[in-house]
Amino acid sequence: MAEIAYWEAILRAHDEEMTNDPMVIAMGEDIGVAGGTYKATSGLFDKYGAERIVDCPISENSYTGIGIGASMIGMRPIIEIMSINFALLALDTLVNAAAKIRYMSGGRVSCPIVMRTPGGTAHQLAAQHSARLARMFMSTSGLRVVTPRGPLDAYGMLKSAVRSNDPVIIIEHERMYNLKEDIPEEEFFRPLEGAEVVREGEDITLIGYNFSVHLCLEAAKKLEADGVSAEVIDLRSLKPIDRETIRRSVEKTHRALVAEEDEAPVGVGSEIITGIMEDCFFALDSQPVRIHAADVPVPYNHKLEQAAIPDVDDVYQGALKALGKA
Amino acid sequence: MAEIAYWEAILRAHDEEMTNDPMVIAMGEDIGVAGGTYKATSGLFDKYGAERIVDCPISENSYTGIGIGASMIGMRPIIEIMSINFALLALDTLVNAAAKIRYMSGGRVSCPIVMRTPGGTAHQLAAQHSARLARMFMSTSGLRVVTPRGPLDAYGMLKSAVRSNDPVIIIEHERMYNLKEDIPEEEFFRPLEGAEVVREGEDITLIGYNFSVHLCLEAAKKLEADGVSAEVIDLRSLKPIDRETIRRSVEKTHRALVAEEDEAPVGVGSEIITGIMEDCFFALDSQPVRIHAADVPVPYNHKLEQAAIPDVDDVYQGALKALGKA
Amino acid sequence: MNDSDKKRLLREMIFFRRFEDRCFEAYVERKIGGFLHLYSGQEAVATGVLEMANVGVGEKGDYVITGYRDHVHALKSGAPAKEVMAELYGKETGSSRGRGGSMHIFDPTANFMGGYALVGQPFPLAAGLALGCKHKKTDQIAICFLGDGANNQGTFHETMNMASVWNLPVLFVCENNGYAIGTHIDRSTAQTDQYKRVDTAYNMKSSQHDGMDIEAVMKEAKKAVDYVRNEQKPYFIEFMTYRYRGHSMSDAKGYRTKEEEAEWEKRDPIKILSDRLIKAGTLSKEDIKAMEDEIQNEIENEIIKFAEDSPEPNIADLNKYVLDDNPDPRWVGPLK
Amino acid sequence: MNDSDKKRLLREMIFFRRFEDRCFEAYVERKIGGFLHLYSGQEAVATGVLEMANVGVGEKGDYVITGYRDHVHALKSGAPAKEVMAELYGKETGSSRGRGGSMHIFDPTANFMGGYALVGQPFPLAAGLALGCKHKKTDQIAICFLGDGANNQGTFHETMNMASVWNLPVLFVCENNGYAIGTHIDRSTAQTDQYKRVDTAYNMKSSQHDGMDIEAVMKEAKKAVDYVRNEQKPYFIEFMTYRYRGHSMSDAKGYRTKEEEAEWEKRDPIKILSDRLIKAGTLSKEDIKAMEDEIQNEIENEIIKFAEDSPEPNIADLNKYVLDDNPDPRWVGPLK
Ligand SMILES: Cc1ncc(C[n+]2csc(CCOP(=O)(O)OP(=O)(O)O)c2C)c(N)n1
Ligand SMILES: Cc1ncc(C[n+]2csc(CCOP(=O)(O)OP(=O)(O)O)c2C)c(N)n1
Ligand SMILES: [Mg+2]
Ligand SMILES: [Mg+2]
Repeated sequence: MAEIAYWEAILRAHDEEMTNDPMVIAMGEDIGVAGGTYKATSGLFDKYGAERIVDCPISENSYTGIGIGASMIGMRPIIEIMSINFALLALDTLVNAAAKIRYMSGGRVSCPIVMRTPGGTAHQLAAQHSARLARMFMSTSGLRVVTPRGPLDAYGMLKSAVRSNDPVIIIEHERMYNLKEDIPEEEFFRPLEGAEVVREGEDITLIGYNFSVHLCLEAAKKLEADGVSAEVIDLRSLKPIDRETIRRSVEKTHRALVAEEDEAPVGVGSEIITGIMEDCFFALDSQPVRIHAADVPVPYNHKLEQAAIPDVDDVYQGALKALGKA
Repeated sequence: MAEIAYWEAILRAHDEEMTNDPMVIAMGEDIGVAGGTYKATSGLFDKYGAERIVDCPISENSYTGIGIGASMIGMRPIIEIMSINFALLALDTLVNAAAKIRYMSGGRVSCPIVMRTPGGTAHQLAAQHSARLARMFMSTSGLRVVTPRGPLDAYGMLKSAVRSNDPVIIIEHERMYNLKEDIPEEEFFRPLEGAEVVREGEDITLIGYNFSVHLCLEAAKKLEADGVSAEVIDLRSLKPIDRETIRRSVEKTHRALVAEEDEAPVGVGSEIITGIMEDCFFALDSQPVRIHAADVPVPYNHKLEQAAIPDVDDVYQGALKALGKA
Repeated sequence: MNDSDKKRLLREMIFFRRFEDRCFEAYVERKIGGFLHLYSGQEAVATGVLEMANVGVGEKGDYVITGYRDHVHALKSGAPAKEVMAELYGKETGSSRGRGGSMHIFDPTANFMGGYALVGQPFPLAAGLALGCKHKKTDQIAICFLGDGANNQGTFHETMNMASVWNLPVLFVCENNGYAIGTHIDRSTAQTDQYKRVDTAYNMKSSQHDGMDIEAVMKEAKKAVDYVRNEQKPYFIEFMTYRYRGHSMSDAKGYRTKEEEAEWEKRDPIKILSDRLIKAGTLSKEDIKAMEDEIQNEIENEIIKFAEDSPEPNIADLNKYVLDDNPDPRWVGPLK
Repeated sequence: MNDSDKKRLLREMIFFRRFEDRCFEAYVERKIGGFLHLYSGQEAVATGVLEMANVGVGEKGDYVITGYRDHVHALKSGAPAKEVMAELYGKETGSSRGRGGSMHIFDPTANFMGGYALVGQPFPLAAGLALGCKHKKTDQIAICFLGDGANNQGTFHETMNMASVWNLPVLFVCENNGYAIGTHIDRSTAQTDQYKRVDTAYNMKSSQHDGMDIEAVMKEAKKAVDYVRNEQKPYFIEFMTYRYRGHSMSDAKGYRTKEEEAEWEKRDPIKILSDRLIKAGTLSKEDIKAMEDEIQNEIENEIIKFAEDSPEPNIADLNKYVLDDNPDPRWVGPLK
């Protein structure tokens, strides 16, 4: 085991997969000579050269499209979009092409691209750099969407994504790149499907993904101090969602909360709650609670920004509400 | 009163608003000389000229951006995107600019554009021409999203949208342009907010919008034959959603169904159900039901296509389920 | 080019024209649904360009990609005509198993990588195919056909730049028929000579030619294809052409004059070549008539029959082909 | 240009430089958050171009719009320096009421229509402002400043085409500093002379000039501004310049050499003009020192003080400014 940071986990996965398979290339802005905004590809340009670590012009829609085209004939491009906000520019190629080509061709052509991009609100980047947008990807048939919560999944899911035959979107988070975790030194893979119970509990199920898992874990600690035993589930995959793991947990705890950093309405929260409603309505002892960001563009001012996005206390208070204690 | 078609209602609204205010212009592909794909601007080129009925090159992102720029200094552009599928190309200017400029400028600059676009599945247009995508707009802070179900709203909401100071997305439907309705001959407006009870009932609330309202109304007739009295609500606005009207209805009927043509997961259905859960959980006698399209890119083959999208019978069967009769 | 090649090419163009005329009829009969964009008038472009490329040889050949007006490009690339027609009929035996329809013909066994409905979307996909060819160091190239209207999309600019700066072996073929649906190029485009939009702007070789005379098309296409393959650089070639029918089936063509149409029909690609072959004594009018009858017979008794007789997809298969249907559990899961 | 104008322009450029140096400090002190993109080195471009435009006259003037590196453009357009600094501090008195921050300065009273963080997004917005000017038949024009990297976005192409085909009165000012973050232009762009990307491709007038000597900038900008205003047509002007600091505060500049930086600093815009004024006897070194002190004083005791002393936004106002806060119920509702 060795403790590494989230960005190092991504770097290691790139490096191993590129060594393993010459068809793997990386594409993105400033990923090569400049080493990548979050260092996730640093050093690789010198090792693999300009043909495999492809520095792209500021042309998100088309370099994504180029990756898709290459993937149709056996290449395995890992496409970095520097911030999920810019992914809107690439949504046509991603949603109208990558996600649909397999279906439209009757299964004859696949697009095994990986797109990595950080979503989330971080230190006052304001409205045009704070989008989360998980909802836009997870509602698109033909895509897989995963959200690694730490180095283990950041490494193991990227490796699986490169090998899977489907287009996979990996949503990272600007506030997680320096997060550290012990991970095995030998090669391993983490599957793209399946939610994970990251903390067992009896009284309430807290559901998160990506950064919000950490809010749930912190809230669970606070609840423990109140004598409440909270189970925490990391969704890991937003498409498909592992409803079975949620159902099992809610049938045990009878109460549920889902925490997302995205603004409501229409998002992870509403989908999870609706799933619970459909799968285990009669197991519920109280209304499921969703914790989410305010429905506003993210403000620059620090206090407003903090008021706009959920924190540990919001999750904690929400849990108390679900428990009938608030 | 005069019976007119949906497209005629849109045409009339354009014409009146352009006469009323010289700052109103229309922009889009083939809207001028060619008269518009669905005739919604036919004849206006001859009446108002090329400067006000602006035929655009195939450059969705930028002509939307041009409309937004013009709106920032007092113009009132009505931007047509020929099919909602193409709106993905314009999502950056729409979501990252139009929706956020007011907030980012501290309320000093507004973007009163109107974007009209047909969403929906129609006669075998296949995966790249059958998107619905309401979810992508209704989850964006800073936009208004409305979905006229017939000529009355198509006319009255477009007029209100032109006059409102917010960016408004009007989602039409390819299968509704020829739908007819009697509407008053004198000028009127229909507000951009507020759901409408379009049929009163006691036993179950069926919630739809845009084309799916018609599915709900048809299903209500079938239910009536079974002795079930169904209330039907047209959401009319997807952002903001009028939760109050829904709550009142569900507190009366104790059962709810929401019908959307969009594919689950994450959409109108999950948002409405979550809202019900939050607002009137304890009024429910059964799990709310959502009816939606299959989570697949829309197939070309007619039978597969029909299997992929909901029809009246799906709504009817869903209602029976909510009623505990299936 | 010898006489037998010329005869074959004439036959091919007549076949394509008849194939599409038959599509028109089938659409009117409601056997074909959705949008149907026909290619009549433009046959010399796809036929001539692809004749000069390495197509019809399966997966070792060049890659071809285009927009929604894709039948002829698919056929000339080597997609079996029966399967293309079956696709239009929405059948399980179709090129795209009935899932794609007219706008989305795919045949990877012929390296025909699809028709796309989003105007401008194929530009980057084509460059990506070329990137793949370059990376694998085969001598394959990618050929992208698109209309004059498509060149106004942002993807055009982004892709031309990357294709040039990365030296990708891709041939962009602009089929300039003067219209994007009902909007004339003069009203949408500042520089109407499309090849002038790329030379200085992207340091890319480009040229403009007659697209109605297949022999002229072939001569120029050969140079372009060879350049792309040998220099491993992109090339942009523009052909001036015309579509006879409406943009799609629902188009009344109110935006153009009968005179303009008649002017172009005088230079019909099939007429030009058949007149030339008759004049040279290579073929007689009767030979051509016989050729047409044979084609008619083939289309009716083989192609249409195949499409008619083929089964529709199974409704139970609705969810097939969305994602890999047999994923490796090591990568996909579930989590254990 | 007379001596007093020259002195004023020198003072302005020194002021802009010091203002941004002070931003740097405030960022290090964590008074300013988010991304901070500084303009040092490029001052002659915005200062020179806007000097030739009709700015600083409020709502009757020309419209200005740019990217995230927007402080100097806002200031020269007439946005009060206090309010710009207060914005960086996230205060309610800021240009954007503390909601926008460094990348999103807005001041509609100065016709400064914003800084935008999405590279390439201002192109169409600028053309839209120009469309509005044209429509209203005022003699206003729109001026759009953007970097060399931005020109690779699809919006560049789409907008150049529409601006040209619709004859919109918009001046595109390309500030070519050779880099997009850490990627050198040679590695991203096939045609590195930006003005050559528009002339033939869009039938648009364009030219390239030195961007370090403000007098040269002004001379060329005047021609361009006059052309746009009088001909009611777009113009694309490119200035060769350099940013001294990293792309934003987190940039270690590992992608370029100290020698390259030193080479450019020799032609520093402030140095060029001050040397010239000293040589001509218009100003002495002492005069300039006095000017600097005065500026320093103004920044510290007025601007920073104002920013420091101003209140933060009210948390209760979080939901303000999302939509029209007082909508007309006739259009908005509720439904009765
Ligand atoms: C992104 C997008 N915008 C608009 C359309 C609608 N549309 C379909 S074809 C077409 C015209 C394309 O013209 P051109 O590229 O010249 O090709 P042609 O039809 O002449 O072959 C338009 C506007 C579309 N399919 N996709
Ligand atoms: C759409 C988009 N893609 C990428 C980025 C990240 N980014 C910010 S600035 C920048 C470089 C822009 O370079 P240039 O246009 O030359 O302007 P400069 O910074 O040199 O002034 C990039 C890639 C972004 N903000 N928006
Ligand atoms: Mg055309
Ligand atoms: Mg630059």
